[in-house]
Amino acid sequence: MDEMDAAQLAEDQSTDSEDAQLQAILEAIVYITDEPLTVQQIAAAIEQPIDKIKRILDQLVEEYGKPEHGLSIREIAGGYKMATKAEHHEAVRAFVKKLTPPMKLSLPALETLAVIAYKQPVTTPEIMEIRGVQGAGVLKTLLDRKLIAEAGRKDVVGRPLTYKTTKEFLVQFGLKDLKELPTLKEFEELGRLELVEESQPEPAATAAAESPATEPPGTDA
Amino acid sequence: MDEMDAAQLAEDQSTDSEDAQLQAILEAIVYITDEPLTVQQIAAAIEQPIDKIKRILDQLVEEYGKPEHGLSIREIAGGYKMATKAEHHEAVRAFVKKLTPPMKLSLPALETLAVIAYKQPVTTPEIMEIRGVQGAGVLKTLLDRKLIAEAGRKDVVGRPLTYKTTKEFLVQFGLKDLKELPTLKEFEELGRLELVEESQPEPAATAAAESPATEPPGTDA
Amino acid sequence: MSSPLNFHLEQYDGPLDLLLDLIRKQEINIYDIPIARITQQYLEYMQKAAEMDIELSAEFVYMAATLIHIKSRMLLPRDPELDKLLPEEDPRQELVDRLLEHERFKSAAEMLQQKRVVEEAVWSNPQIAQFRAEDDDPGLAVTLFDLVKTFQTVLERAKHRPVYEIGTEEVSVPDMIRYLRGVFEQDRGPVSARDLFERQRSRRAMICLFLALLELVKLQAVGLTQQDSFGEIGLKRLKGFEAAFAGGDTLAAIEQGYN
Repeated sequence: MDEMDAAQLAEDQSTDSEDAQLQAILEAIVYITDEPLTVQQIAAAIEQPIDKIKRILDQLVEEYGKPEHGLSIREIAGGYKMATKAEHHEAVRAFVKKLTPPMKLSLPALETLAVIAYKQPVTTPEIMEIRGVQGAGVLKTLLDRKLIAEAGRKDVVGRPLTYKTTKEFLVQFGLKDLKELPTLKEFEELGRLELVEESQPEPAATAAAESPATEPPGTDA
Repeated sequence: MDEMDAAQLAEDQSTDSEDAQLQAILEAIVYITDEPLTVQQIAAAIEQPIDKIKRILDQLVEEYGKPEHGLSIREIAGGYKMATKAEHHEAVRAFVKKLTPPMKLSLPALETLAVIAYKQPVTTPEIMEIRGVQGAGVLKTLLDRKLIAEAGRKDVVGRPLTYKTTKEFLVQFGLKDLKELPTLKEFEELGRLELVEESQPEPAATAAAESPATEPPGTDA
Repeated sequence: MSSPLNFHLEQYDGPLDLLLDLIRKQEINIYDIPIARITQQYLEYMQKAAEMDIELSAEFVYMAATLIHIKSRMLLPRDPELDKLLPEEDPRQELVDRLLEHERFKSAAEMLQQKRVVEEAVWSNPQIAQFRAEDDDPGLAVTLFDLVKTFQTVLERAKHRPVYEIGTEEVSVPDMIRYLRGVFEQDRGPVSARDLFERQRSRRAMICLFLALLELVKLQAVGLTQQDSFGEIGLKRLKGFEAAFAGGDTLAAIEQGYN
């Protein structure tokens, strides 16, 4: 009995220390990489079973989620990425040296991006139809920033180009995948609720169109 | 007695959560800076007493010293700095090596590839003529990556070799066939629409792609 | 005046934006739009914009026509018997659907903006550079769009390339020798002499190129070829090419000669 326990204990300990070792390596890997890496990529590169990697990465995500951590490991664009937590932005900003200028997008650009995100692959005329304005506008800006990409031609008259969102889009907007976006129906319900509940004459949707885009906190440093 | 304990406990808890908050901020700060930061620098920036900062930083150093962490916070040159632990360097390096890099091309290589894609089959002198630069060194890079291939000789003086894009080229750019390549007209259309839509200039995201390549004399190979 | 937009004239991204704003500001039930009132307000906006010299795009005019059309259809009496057989769709229905669709995407855009605000407060500090081999070329991550854009840039550059401009750049004969050396290291030739000269950006560069060519011909590093009289002159690498550049002496000597 005692012997069995001891053996079990020894095995547990060796598994534990192996896990700790693997966790340390995964932490280091997530720390150094610039692009979110998928579990598959990591598992293949360090030759470990996918489910084991997934389990330990999830442990890391949970651990860093605790309030005593100022860093977080997040699932973004189908992979894992380390970054500072948004709630500490004021303290952190003072120390950010290589400040990449924040990506400023106008409301028309965001609208176009939203249409592409929800309707992809989508053609220029389809985008114009929804937005109600001529000019696919801002497509070039979105392409330049690699938020969207060409997605082949559509098999209709004129064979127009279609567009889709990219991995960079997911990264820039902190999305795990496209499924994480609320459905369009949810927006509709939101609109209806506002119509019923809101007593002020300005629902949120129109308010945003009037006021210049709110200054995001990351611009003045 | 009970009351005192409760008061003590409440105080402890509030200190604990304050400490956790401060620890999180310090973790984020140490992570984000590349130069080792001194306790004085940090204390001044976030307006906290030096000895408190020092105590919590030491806790962080100890915490990250545990074997389950692949990162460490170390005191270097009178300051604190986060880095990967030396014992995992081999594993991390091996990992980075195995990462399949996304298709990346230098600007000269991209220019040459663009000319070949749109003008194929095309000779070296023709490519140089269009690009306005000497040097066909990047052809080798493109050939090595199997993005282009030789396409027979042209029936002019010297019978120069011509080049064309390959199947791998189509795969890399997600094209079904060459007819899917956006035409220059479509591209210009985008630019034109852009002018109508977006009146305020936005900072370019991919500066590298826009800056002109170096002109002769000198080769870009 | 009945328009809620009297006091300040706002800029709208399109007619749908303007309509939505009119409807939402007045808490109008979007499923039962008082089309006459809205049409009047819409036209007032257009009028005001014209007075203030604000240019409205063609879609605003088209939408005005649509509104007027809907309004007139609603005024026309319908045959009650026909309605029983073939109930007509509310003339406003299509517009309402478009407005709702547009509004959904406006909300989606707002949601995206909120997500950006959060991401802008988050920083990452990847250290991968320390683990990459030094000879790895970081290069550009390339998309199809980059390819078109690059080609466009190359063509633009070719268009604007000044051929006979007198540059202020200080090109020297040794510079041109180095330039030619680069050319013939890539390509044994023949290279068109005319092409080489046309590529130069200044008179000075052309003269230096000419002198550099003479030097190389003298050293038997490069030879001149001509297929027929008055034909194109070609430049070709000769056997003496390697020898001419073997030591640094040749260049140094020429450099001295021209100083």
